[in-house]
Amino acid sequence: MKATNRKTNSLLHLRGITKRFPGVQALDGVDLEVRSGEVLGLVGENGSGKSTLLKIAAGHQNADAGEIVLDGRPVSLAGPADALNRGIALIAQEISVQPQLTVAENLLDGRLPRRAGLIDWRRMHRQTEAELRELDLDLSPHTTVGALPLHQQQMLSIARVVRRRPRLVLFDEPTSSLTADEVKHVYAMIHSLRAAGSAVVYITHRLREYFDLADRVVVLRDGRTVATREIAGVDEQELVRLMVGREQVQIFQRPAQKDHGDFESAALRLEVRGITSARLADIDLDVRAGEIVGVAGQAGSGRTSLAETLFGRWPYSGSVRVAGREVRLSTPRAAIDAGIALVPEDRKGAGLVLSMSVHENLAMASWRRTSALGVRRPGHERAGTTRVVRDLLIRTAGLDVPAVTLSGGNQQKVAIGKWLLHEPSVLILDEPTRGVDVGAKAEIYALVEELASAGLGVLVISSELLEVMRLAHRVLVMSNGRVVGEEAGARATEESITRLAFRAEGAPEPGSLEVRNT
Amino acid sequence: MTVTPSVPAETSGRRGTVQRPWIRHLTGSSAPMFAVAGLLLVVVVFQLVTEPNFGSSSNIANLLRTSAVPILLVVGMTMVILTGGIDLSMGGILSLCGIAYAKMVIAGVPTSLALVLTVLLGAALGFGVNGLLIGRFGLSFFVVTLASASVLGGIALLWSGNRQFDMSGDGLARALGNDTLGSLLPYGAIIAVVTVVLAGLVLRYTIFGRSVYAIGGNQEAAQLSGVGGARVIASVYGVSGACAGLASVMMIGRQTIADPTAGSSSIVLYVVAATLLAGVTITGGAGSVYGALIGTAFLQVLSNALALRGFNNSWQMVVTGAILLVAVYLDRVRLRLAARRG
Amino acid sequence: MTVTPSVPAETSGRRGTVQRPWIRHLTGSSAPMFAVAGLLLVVVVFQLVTEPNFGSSSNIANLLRTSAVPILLVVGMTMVILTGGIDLSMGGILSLCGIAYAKMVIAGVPTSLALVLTVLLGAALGFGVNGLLIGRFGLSFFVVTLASASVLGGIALLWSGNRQFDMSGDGLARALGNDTLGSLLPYGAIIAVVTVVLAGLVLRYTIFGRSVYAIGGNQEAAQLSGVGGARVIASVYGVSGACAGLASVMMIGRQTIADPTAGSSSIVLYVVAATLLAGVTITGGAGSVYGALIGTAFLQVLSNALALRGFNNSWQMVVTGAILLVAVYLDRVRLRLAARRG
Amino acid sequence: GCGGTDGSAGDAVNRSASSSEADKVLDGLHAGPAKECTSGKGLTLGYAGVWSSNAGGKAGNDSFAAAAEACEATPLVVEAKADDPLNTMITAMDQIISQHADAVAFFPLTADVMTAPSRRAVKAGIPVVSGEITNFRGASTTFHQDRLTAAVNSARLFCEKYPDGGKVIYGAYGGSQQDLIAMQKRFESELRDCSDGKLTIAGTYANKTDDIAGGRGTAQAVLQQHPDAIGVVAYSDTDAVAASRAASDLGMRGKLTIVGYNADAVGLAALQQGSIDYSFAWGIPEQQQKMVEVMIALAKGEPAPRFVTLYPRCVSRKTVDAVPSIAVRVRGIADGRDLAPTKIQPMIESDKPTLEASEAQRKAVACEVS
Ligand SMILES: Nc1ncnc2c1ncn2[C@@H]1O[C@H](COP(=O)(O)OP(=O)(O)OP(=O)(O)O)[C@@H](O)[C@H]1O
Ligand SMILES: Nc1ncnc2c1ncn2[C@@H]1O[C@H](COP(=O)(O)OP(=O)(O)OP(=O)(O)O)[C@@H](O)[C@H]1O
Ligand SMILES: [Mg+2]
Ligand SMILES: [Mg+2]
Repeated sequence: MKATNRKTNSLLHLRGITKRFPGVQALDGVDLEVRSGEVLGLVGENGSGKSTLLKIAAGHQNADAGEIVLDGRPVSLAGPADALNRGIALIAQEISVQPQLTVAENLLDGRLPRRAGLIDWRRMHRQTEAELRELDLDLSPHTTVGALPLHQQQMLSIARVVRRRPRLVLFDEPTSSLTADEVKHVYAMIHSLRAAGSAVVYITHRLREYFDLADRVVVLRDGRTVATREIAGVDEQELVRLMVGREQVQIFQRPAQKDHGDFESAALRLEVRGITSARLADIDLDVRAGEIVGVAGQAGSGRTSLAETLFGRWPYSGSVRVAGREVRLSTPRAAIDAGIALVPEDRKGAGLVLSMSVHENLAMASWRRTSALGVRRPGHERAGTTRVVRDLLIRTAGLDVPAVTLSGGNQQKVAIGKWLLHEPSVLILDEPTRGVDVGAKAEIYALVEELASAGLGVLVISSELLEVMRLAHRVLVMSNGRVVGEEAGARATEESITRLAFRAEGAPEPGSLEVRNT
Repeated sequence: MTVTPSVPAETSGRRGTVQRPWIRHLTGSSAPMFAVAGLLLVVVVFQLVTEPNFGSSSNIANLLRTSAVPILLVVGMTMVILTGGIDLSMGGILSLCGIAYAKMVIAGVPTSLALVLTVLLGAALGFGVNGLLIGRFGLSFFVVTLASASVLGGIALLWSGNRQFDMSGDGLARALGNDTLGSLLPYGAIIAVVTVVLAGLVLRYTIFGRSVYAIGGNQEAAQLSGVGGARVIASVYGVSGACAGLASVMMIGRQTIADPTAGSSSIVLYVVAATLLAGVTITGGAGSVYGALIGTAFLQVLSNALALRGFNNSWQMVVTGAILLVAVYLDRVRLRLAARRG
Repeated sequence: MTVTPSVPAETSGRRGTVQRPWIRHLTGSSAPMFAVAGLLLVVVVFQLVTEPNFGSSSNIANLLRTSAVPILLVVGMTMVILTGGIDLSMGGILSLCGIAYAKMVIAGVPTSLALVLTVLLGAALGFGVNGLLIGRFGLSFFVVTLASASVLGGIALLWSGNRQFDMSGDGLARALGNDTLGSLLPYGAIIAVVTVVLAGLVLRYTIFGRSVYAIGGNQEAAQLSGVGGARVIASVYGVSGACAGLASVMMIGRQTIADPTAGSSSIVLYVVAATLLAGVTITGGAGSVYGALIGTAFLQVLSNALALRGFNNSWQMVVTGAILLVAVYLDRVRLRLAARRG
Repeated sequence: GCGGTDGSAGDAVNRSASSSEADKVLDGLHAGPAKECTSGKGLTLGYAGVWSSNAGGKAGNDSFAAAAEACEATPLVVEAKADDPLNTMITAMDQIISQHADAVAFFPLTADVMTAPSRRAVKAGIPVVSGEITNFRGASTTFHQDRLTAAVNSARLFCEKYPDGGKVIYGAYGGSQQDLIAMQKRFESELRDCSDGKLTIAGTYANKTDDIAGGRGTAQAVLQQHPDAIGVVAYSDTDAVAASRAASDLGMRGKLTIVGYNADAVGLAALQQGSIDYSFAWGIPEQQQKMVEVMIALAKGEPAPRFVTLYPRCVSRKTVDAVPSIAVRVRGIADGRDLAPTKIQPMIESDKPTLEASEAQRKAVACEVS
């Protein structure tokens, strides 16, 4: 494979790139060649090392080992600025804009037109206006970027890289927070880049986009290159097979399990009726004892908002019953008291107090239960947290080391484990395995299933369709703050879910609402 | 909301080397406290050797009597700073509470009742004004306490009619602020130290106390665990108000007058510096009230020593500021090293 | 780098409704500035109608003369707060610079050269001490400037030998701090306003100025995109030091003496309050130096009005604090509403 | 010939004077000759003083140390802090006690506050010299500054100068010091009495920070309201200078008689430059010299007066040249010269508190009205 195009027009060649993070081998001798004028799809599961690879290519991170060859000459990149000077630009997975500055300043990114040393706002606005028109972006140059909705910020952070016409643009999930229209927009930008002779590397979790855009795909798995294919030579199923690999199919294999129908007689743990808020519209939802309900949808579809609203973080109208009791979820504490538990998607930011010990983090949520008159009972607490550490196989140097010292998967187990002592009736997991390695993933799946079979109602939100399908007895699909479809877990396929989610994008079809009235 | 700990917090190492507890203490988050404690010891020993009167019972009583009010204030400030806030209004509350106490006593309220009511007033001001606005409405602690300091200090002046009140006849206040048990132990210092110990116990053994640390460590995570609500934040300002209330009566006893300007902004900044000196970090979540006690003791012993050696206030300003700078700088170096090792 | 505004920032709505610019101004982040400007207008009109002396040239000259030093300090403080910091050391720098200026003039340095050197000294102290420790070593701005305030104030006292210097013979300082152009316009006020305008231009028309906003909005993102975080942060403290340096000479001219305690902590807190009153947010990134000017003008007119009506300082403390509280509260409500609409 | 009066920038307050410079001035005023004094040998004299960054505080601390050292005693001066004056004044006193000084004195910031530490000193066997009359009765000697006499003299000054009456502005400290409040009240009643109500206090301004910048704004506000005022009486020279600056800005200076208090370095310079018209000389160096003398006597168990009352002499623009600078007087004290004969600061020694000087004594220090 690599021999064939060596002489033609290899723009960038990454050779034997290796990168290790504490506890994770992110990249393990990856090879990647990008040719001028092509769109190369980089395919891989969560955590397979895609972003890390691009960050190394763009000088944001250094590889532990390996070689970067640009135009046939090995280079070492001093940093993002150096890479940019050499024509390599990265559009990162996370939005990176300066919220207090205007659209124009963000677009021009520090290269502001000046007159007599001073910024020439008039010229800048005129120039920006023209460029925005050219990029077909409906934004005012004067607007403060922080005031824009996230998807427009994302468009802007793409545009400000693309406008410089770099020779190589590395896109890391550019479309995850965009609407269908805007996705088309990004397509157009990529087409024009390619037409101008630039090369593109593209990452997405919407496999269809590879078929829309890419000339070739490279598949990463566990930090290794496992395949390189012309796009014409693969289909979606093949791609998934390559991504997942045999051994990993195992963990996504649904155990022979009860299906949706089996829960109809089980007690209702959670009944949500007509919940509406700033980001949610008229949500109905039931979760029964022992049932795992998955929630799928595009980024920005309102899944996290649903979880947070059910956990008392946002004002809402509508009614919620937990274990048959009508409850008002005005604060997280009220939600906890009502029997709802949330493992938030942002583990470091919201799931754990990293500076506090494993013990404290595990005990925190049940302090009010285990204490007497506000005074803690250390013996009682420790018995509980010791049990959780043992049961969940949390690997830690001790109960009293700070949570920051644990690996991601073990931190996540702590974030889940703290609710076990509290004994809730409903457990909501938002992206429970984000950034968690394969082994820990399997353990977490097992844990979730065990909790469900012990009688909890479980709501699992995940961007990883395989994960939803693996766990859920029933899958709800959200879009634009609504539940737009439902599938029985056994019947759900990646395709059927994606179809539901996409159909609701753009012009909502009336039919999409019928789907869930099963 | 993404909270990226600005300081790469101490990690005990990838290889999971288990350190002995006492080593962990010395290199861990208590390191600043032990460092300042060591420095304190050095100064005390030096003074004892070179200054025969330093260890005299009257000097010790003097030191303790002078330290009582700052220590009380430091306890409240520590609680607030542990949640990641600052209470700039302690001075205003102190002034207002002092006038309230004097007015009550002059109006014939029994002093012990007046004392209780004054502490409650302090708590209510802290909880109801600062606490509500910061905890419930989410306003910036800095702006809120800056503003309430001004309002409360102004009210104290207006209510007093810009006058000091002679309180020399008030035995309770005098006992708290002036008298000693035996020849050595001022009651005020006993109360201050008891308050420190109480606060230490509360911080360690109660839900409230642990919530304070949790909020300082990561407010969002604490909230999502049901322990970091508005009430805890408000309560912390309530505690600091109560400390200021109690301190106001001590101050009256010490000065034998009630002075509407008793709590100045510079006292408050002194208290902040004392709190931060020995390991209570300004971002919250780390440090202990014992560290704060040691920091205050150090500053007090230092100014006692400098004054007796004829170094005037200016020298004390320079030395205090320099030590604070060195302390935070060294702490940063320690955290860097810890992060590198990890 | 995830950019998530910690306060649900005002979103113009997913549907991207485009508002007219002037409506955006009134409901957007400049709203507090316009609100305070409106209030200022109301007070001024009310005073003009009810108080014949208010509009007299002498009162206006008095108002302007009194405002010059605070406005200068507010310019520096605004720059610092825009990056998300606070400079508590402005008072210390002011005191030290004043003594330096007096020493130079007494030693025979020509006053204009001494003035330049004094401003440079202020800039160097701000940049080299605060700026370095905060920008480069990443120490907490609060702790660093609290400590350096103490050190620099102490050095000012020591260097002066605890003495005030008679500077009544210094024509340059008198011109800056006291004299008027015609009967109305004190030179100091002219300089202060020119400084505001200059700062406004720098903030709007230079890369440095835009970086100040970028850092306040998101320090990490700003650093990534090569804005040069450490240097910008250090420079901002340099600017605030320079402002304090210039203010020190004005203060000398106004008082006709150089006083080593000229910059007290209460001046600094006043300056912080004035800066925050009209839309400069304490978390940085939002607000303008014009807003800060309006906030200061409002506080100055308010105390002038209260003084003319015989309300004493205590009333001014209460009113100032209360207005600050109301201002931040309303701003929070505005942001909430904006978020809900979005 | 004293510092800061030559019009150029210079040291306003206590520029140290040389012995020859001082001798020239003090000889003219009949100060006692430089004398060997060993009466304080082996004694430690404590003084809890005001922070040195305050001009008066520095004058007090410097002259106390000079007087003690002139008689071979060891001065132990501990300063309070401007930030937190009352607490730190107590601490300063306690520190002196713990050093087993042979006698201790303090500056009367708020005299009552010093009761408790004074008791502790007495209990430790250390004689106390109290700074103010309102303080505790156990003091061996009490120094008292008779501000009432000044209040009466300044009221009389206005009655004499303005027989047709008029409006006077009063510059108050605005704080709660009892002696300052009493002084203001006494001025008010005397003004009413000696003018048959024709002279009134039309307005007051306050200046708690006791700096020029602080007083200037408030003085201007009140002067504007009373453009017809004929005079300003202020509790301190600084405050009077502030009013003078404000009046100049308003173009009113020429119409006003401005009276300060203290005749400290700021006041003397202001009198010389004509920015104020009168002040009342509080002889801090003279008081400290007397205080040291009394403390040495007390420490040795020798007889000492129970009360020493200082009543201030009125100084006008005309007579100001006769008042030597503080620096000169401190130098004289250090050289062992007795300042009492200069009559800069007349004193009354008595067994009972003297709240106010006698009529005759008052007249002897009254203002010369031109
Ligand atoms: N800064 C870091 N510190 C520690 N571990 C990291 C860091 N960055 C990435 N990792 C780990 O390296 C592995 C590869 O991460 P990477 O972000 O490259 O995956 P990815 O393929 O982009 O996944 P996704 O599809 O979820 O974006 C993951 O296990 C991740 O947890
Ligand atoms: N009722 C509400 N009012 C204001 N803000 C809300 C509300 N509900 C949610 N949010 C905010 O919106 C954020 C979620 O928005 P975002 O578009 O990123 O994700 P989502 O659509 O809810 O979830 P996901 O991407 O997981 O489907 C929440 O984290 C919260 O900050
Ligand atoms: Mg990625
Ligand atoms: Mg989400």
